[in-house]
Amino acid sequence: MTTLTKEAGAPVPADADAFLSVRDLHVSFKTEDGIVKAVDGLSFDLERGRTLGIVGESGSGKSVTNLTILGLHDPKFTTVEGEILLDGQELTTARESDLEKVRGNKAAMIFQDPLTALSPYYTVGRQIAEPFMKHTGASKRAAWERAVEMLGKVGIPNPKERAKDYPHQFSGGMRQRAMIAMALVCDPDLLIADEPTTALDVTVQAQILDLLRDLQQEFGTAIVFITHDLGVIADMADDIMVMYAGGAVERGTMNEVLRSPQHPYTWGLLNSMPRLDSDLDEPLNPIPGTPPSLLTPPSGCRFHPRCTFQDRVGGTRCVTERPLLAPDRASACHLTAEQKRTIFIEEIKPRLG
Amino acid sequence: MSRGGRHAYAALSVFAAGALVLTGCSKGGSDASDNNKKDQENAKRQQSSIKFGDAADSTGPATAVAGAKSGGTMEVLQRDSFAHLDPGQIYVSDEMALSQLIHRGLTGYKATSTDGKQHEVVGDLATDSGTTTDGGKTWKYTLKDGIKFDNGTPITSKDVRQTFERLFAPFINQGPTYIQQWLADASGADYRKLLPDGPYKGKHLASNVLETPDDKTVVFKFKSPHPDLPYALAMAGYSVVSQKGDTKEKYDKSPVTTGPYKIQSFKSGKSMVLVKNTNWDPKSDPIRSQYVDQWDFTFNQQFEQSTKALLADSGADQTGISLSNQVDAGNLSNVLKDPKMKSRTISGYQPYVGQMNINMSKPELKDIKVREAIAYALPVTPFVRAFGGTDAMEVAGGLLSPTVSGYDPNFDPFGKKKKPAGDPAKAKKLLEEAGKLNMKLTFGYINTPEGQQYSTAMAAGLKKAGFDVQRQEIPAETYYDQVSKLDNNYDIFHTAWGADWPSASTVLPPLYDGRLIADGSQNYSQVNDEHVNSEIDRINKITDPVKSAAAWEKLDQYLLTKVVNVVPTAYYKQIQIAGSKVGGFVYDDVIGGVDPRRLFIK
Amino acid sequence: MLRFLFRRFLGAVVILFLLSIVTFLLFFGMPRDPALLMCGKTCNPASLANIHHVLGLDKSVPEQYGIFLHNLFFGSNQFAQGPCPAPCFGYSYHTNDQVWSTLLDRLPITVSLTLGGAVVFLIVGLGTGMIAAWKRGSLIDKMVTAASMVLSSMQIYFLGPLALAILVFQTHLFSKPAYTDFTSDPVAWFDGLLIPWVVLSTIFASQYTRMARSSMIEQLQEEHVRTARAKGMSRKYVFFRYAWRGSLIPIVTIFGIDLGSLLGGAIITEYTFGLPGLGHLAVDAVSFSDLPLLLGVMLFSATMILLFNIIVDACYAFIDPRVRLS
Amino acid sequence: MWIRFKRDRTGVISAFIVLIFFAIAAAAPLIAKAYGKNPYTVYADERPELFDSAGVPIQPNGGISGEFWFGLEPGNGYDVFTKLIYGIRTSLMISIAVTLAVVITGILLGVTAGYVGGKTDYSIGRVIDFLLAFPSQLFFIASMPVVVSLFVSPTDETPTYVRVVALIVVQWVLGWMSLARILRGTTLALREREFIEAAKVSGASPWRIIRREILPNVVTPLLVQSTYLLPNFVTIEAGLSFLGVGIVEPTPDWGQMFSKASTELVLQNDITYMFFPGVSMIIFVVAFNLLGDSVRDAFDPKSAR
Repeated sequence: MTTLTKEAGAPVPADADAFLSVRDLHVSFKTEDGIVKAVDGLSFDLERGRTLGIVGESGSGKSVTNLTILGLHDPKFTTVEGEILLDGQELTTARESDLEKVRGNKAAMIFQDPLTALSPYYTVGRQIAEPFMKHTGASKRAAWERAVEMLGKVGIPNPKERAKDYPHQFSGGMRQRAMIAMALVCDPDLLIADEPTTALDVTVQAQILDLLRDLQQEFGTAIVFITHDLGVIADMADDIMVMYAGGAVERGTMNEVLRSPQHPYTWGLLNSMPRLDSDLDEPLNPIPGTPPSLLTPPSGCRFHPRCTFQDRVGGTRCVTERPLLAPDRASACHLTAEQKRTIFIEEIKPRLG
Repeated sequence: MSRGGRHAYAALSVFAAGALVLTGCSKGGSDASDNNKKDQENAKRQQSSIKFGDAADSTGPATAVAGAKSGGTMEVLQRDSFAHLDPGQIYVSDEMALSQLIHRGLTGYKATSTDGKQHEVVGDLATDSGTTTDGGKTWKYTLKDGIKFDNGTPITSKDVRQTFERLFAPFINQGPTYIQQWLADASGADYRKLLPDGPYKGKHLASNVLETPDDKTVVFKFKSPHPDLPYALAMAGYSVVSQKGDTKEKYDKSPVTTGPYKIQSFKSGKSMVLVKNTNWDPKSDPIRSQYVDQWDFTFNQQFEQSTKALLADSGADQTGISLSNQVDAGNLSNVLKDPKMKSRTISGYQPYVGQMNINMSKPELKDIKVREAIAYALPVTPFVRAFGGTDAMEVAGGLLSPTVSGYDPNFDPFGKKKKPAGDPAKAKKLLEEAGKLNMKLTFGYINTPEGQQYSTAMAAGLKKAGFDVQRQEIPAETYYDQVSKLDNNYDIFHTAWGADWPSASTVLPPLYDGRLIADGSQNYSQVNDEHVNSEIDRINKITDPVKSAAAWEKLDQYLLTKVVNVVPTAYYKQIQIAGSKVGGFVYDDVIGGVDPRRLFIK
Repeated sequence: MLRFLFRRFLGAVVILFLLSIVTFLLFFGMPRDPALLMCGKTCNPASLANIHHVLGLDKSVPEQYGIFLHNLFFGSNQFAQGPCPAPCFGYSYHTNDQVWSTLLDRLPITVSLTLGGAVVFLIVGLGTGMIAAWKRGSLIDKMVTAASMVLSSMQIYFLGPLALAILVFQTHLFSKPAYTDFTSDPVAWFDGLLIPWVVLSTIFASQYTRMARSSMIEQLQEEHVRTARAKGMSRKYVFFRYAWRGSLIPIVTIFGIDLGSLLGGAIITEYTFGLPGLGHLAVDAVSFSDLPLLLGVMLFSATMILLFNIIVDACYAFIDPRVRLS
Repeated sequence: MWIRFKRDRTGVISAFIVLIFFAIAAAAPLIAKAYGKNPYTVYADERPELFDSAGVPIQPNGGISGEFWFGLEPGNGYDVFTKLIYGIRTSLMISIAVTLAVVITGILLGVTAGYVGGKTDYSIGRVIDFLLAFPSQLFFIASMPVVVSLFVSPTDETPTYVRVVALIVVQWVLGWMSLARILRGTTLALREREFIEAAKVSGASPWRIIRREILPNVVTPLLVQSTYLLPNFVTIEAGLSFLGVGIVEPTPDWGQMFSKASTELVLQNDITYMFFPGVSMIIFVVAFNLLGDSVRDAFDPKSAR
């Protein structure tokens, strides 16, 4: 049991075992149109060597959360409240220079599109060597050798030569491997992978996932794996957190969440996934409506405008009262545990086939 | 000389010059009018008294300038680079001023007073100002001994022959044409037929036109009397050219010189250095001195720039002058107010008179009432304003400039001195009498900023008198070509003319002799009045300069009261300044600016 | 890459060729006869015809153009004014100087003006732009942004005369602009060009400030810049290595265009300050209908523009390996 | 879009200022009438007591008084206030005409090149390359007299409208390329989009596709570019008049006022004069550029500010 959270809005002391611990995180952006509450009261924990999968639509706050962990948000326009503890170090209030020591060293990040995420102006080797030099104080030559070594580790053939290449000379999969090499060059304890496979072919995707798993075993890294692809997450994650409109709506181990999901939104996600074994003429069931505007989030349960089970709760609770997410295996919904189970088994599961 | 000649460069520089002759504020006014009176008096004093000097007058060296010392380098700040150095091409005032230092002709003007007001024409390379036995038809000149070009070759009659014969070659097209016309006895450009290729294809002027019996003697033979030849020969355009060194077109960039200085280097548009010509013998030259060791010319110095540099009077500028730049408008009042500064200035008239021509070939302008209406209505203030106010332009009465013999300061036929902005009421009445109210009047103007400025204001003034004025722009560089076409479209247009020598004989005949009317002639108004024509012939024969001056002035008055073919607008003036270590700084009325021949460094 | 540059070079030659034809034709559309200018005081139809002949204006336009091209590449001894070695643009109708040497003669003025100005406006413009981007949202940024907005809206024909009036005529703090050869008097050279530099730089610098700021801000939002930060590289390092490198491309592009067109004659600046550079020469050439000079300046200017286009392309390759290696 | 624009205070104020300029330009004759003067009266001859002999107003600050609000022009003494508003009128009329011509040409050539592609695209592209290599300012001055001469014989008076037309033509010929390039790019991108494909498949004629599908989609870049183009043309026009090849005296014109302001007469005696055309033009250009930024942001809120 690794994920452990009480209710939103009521922080609990950080789990002593957790390597990463996020407590009641609020992130909001100032924009021309108003204040966007991108993350609104999020808490979770992660232990060394485990993988947390974060699932959600775009705009649900999953990427923002992870950028905030490394302090990569734009401080001019962003307000961050709550606390983020990495190996006991508080990050939200940390100085920029301290954060710099964390980034790429203790915690590294892999981005979605390796083409845009790698600088076109410098060789792959240099980009990998840079953080190593910075964090370990290694010489240029040592860093370069380390970069070549890392490239070899992530499965780039002829790494000595390829290190001198520029990113645009790499194929998509190789770029992502280089990206991973770059992230792992300082043996980080935490790796945040933000949709690392979305931009890749399916075959390449599988290779990259394999690579990540192998590397995790080798280095014992904790991974936060962000995706909107439930298939990928089933492959990778130990635990899953489902996010909607800036907050977590359900969490549990991978099996718990995928086998017996409790939240109407999770049901919708599972429902909207095409399955290889389903009939061709069976329609997909997308979640009705559109993701809410974070400028003016819906009152009560954020999901209520799109929720088809509102009437089962009865009254106006869904509209007026925000459901809380209990610690451990939990979901933030006003439906009773019984309702959740029966609805899933009777109404949702059959459709999932 | 025509104001700036009829060619584009000069025309442009004149008007560009005007652009920079902008006067200061009105406070300078009283000072300026005092100056006016003095300038007029001075000019008056020297008129009609230029005599032709004899051999004694023509013997060098020149009278020493009081207090003069030898040595030093003179800085010369010029706005425009010299476009021509070939004497045959020189007809613009800057180049004429320069040629005083480097070129010599058969005759020249010798200053007989130290204030630059009195002159006589003497022999320069010739032993005297010329001798004639038949009232001006045959003129004989003898060259002095020991005269040499800067390369050491002696100057002989062959060079003089070359000088005149090459003026007929097609490439010589900028200089004066008096003597060519006299030799060919032709008007306009017809003189070229006498020797179409110049001396370059083996043909020469026949001995009944130009005779050089020996190395020292030159005889001009004209069909009709030309008593003005000594004046004409003194023009820079008739300075002597070396026969051996004649490189035709290329001569214009590097001529062989005869004056006290020779050209060490000339970078067109940038700089020029003159150094002493060691082959110049002071004993042969009654006109020039050679005090300064070296002249450093810098071009592209705007009026404001040169004035400021010379006012600041530091370093090399202490020995600085400008041959052509005037004191600029912005500094003018300051300069005139400060006695210390003012002592470093010289002022005087330029030989030019501006006039609005009324095109006599237009049928609707045949009515003298209409022409009078134009004359009364025309405001001259716009013209004065456009060129910088009363310090640069003086409202004109008659057609003769204060520097020309016969000038009458009280002559003011159209009341311009009292009502410079015109008299629209009187004009309107005249126009009504003529029954031509709202008649169309096409006004051709030169397309320069000044031209645009004064023409619009003049048009506004004429409109008030009841004319329907149509302004038509004429490109500046071909302005004089356009307005001197016989079939031009313009009813009125402005031109300026300056005497080539201080006699009205270089003003009234070329401008108003009806028999000269032709494409490209300077009778811009195309006036052909029998009385005027006959008077011109009569006065031209008068040998007594005082009598002829009076007669010219009468003709001036006749033209403006009985013919009314032009309306005089303004007399051109200027003020120049020098560094504090410049000595011999004198305004020369004949040169129309500083006299470079007597300058020295204190 | 070399092949690419070579192709660009060929393209430039073609454009220059076309441009010379257009200018040639343009000139024959001019409402004035250049022969009138040379004809001088004693012009008659015969001498005019003679001048037409001497200038070759009596030949057909294509023929004249052919002669022009021939002279340009092989020089000519046909000119009355003297021999004219290649590249021969002929002799000016107006001053009778060799056009090519006139161009070379005026070039230092334009080069001094342009390069001096460029050094100032590049340093000042990029400097302030980067400071503003670095301190984005701060008071300094807002002040820089506002000031550069206003200054970049100024025109040389306003700011120039204003600077002259205030700094030169009213307060006499500076000398009136004038050109002195650097080699003959460096101090006077500097002194005479100071005001033009300041004015030119004020306007251009503010444009570069705006450009540098916005392109830096844009680059800072690039993903690869974020990656670099995620690696733990310091803000300064990311700013000057990653973002800066990317924002160089638009800056170099505009700088190439600006430098090319300024070196081809900073017309309004030279005109405002009365500096006799190429731009001034061009205005003169037009007003005197001086075809050889006009053609010379036009082709020279266009060559500068095209040359700098190619240089910009070469710079891209230098800055961006994607261009270099494709 | 509109709502976002309205919320942008800078944008609204800028738009307001720009509108005022247009209103002044449109109503110049009315304003002048109410003010009781016109820009053609030569006050230096009408009221010589106000000037010295060079035409510089005697009173300080360029002769500003209750009668002459903005003073009098040194030289012929025109009334600066009426001259300025008429000058703005002339300049804006010319610039608007150029902008319209450029927009139309840009749409025609840019959209054609982008949509038709192939040889058409290539040749239009080469023409654009060629024209962009032109030393444009030099070309402006060199061609102005030529264009003027196309309309009138050299001996007839050049009516003001001919100069105006010439100015428009000259700026138009060398002004359309950047817009055409942008529109070509936009069209090229649109061409590949599904709804165009769909329209093609459904058998719509190219003209219909361009009219119904492409044009509405290029409105955004068009509007944004136009708001940048117009002030640019205003300054180019003023520059030409400044160099003396544009509008000349006595027709009032913004640029021609600068030309006057840069004479030594004004520089040395009356710098007040140059502030009126100068400051008004800066206000105009700044307001227009800010408006352009706001329009761009309103269409495309992502762009960095």
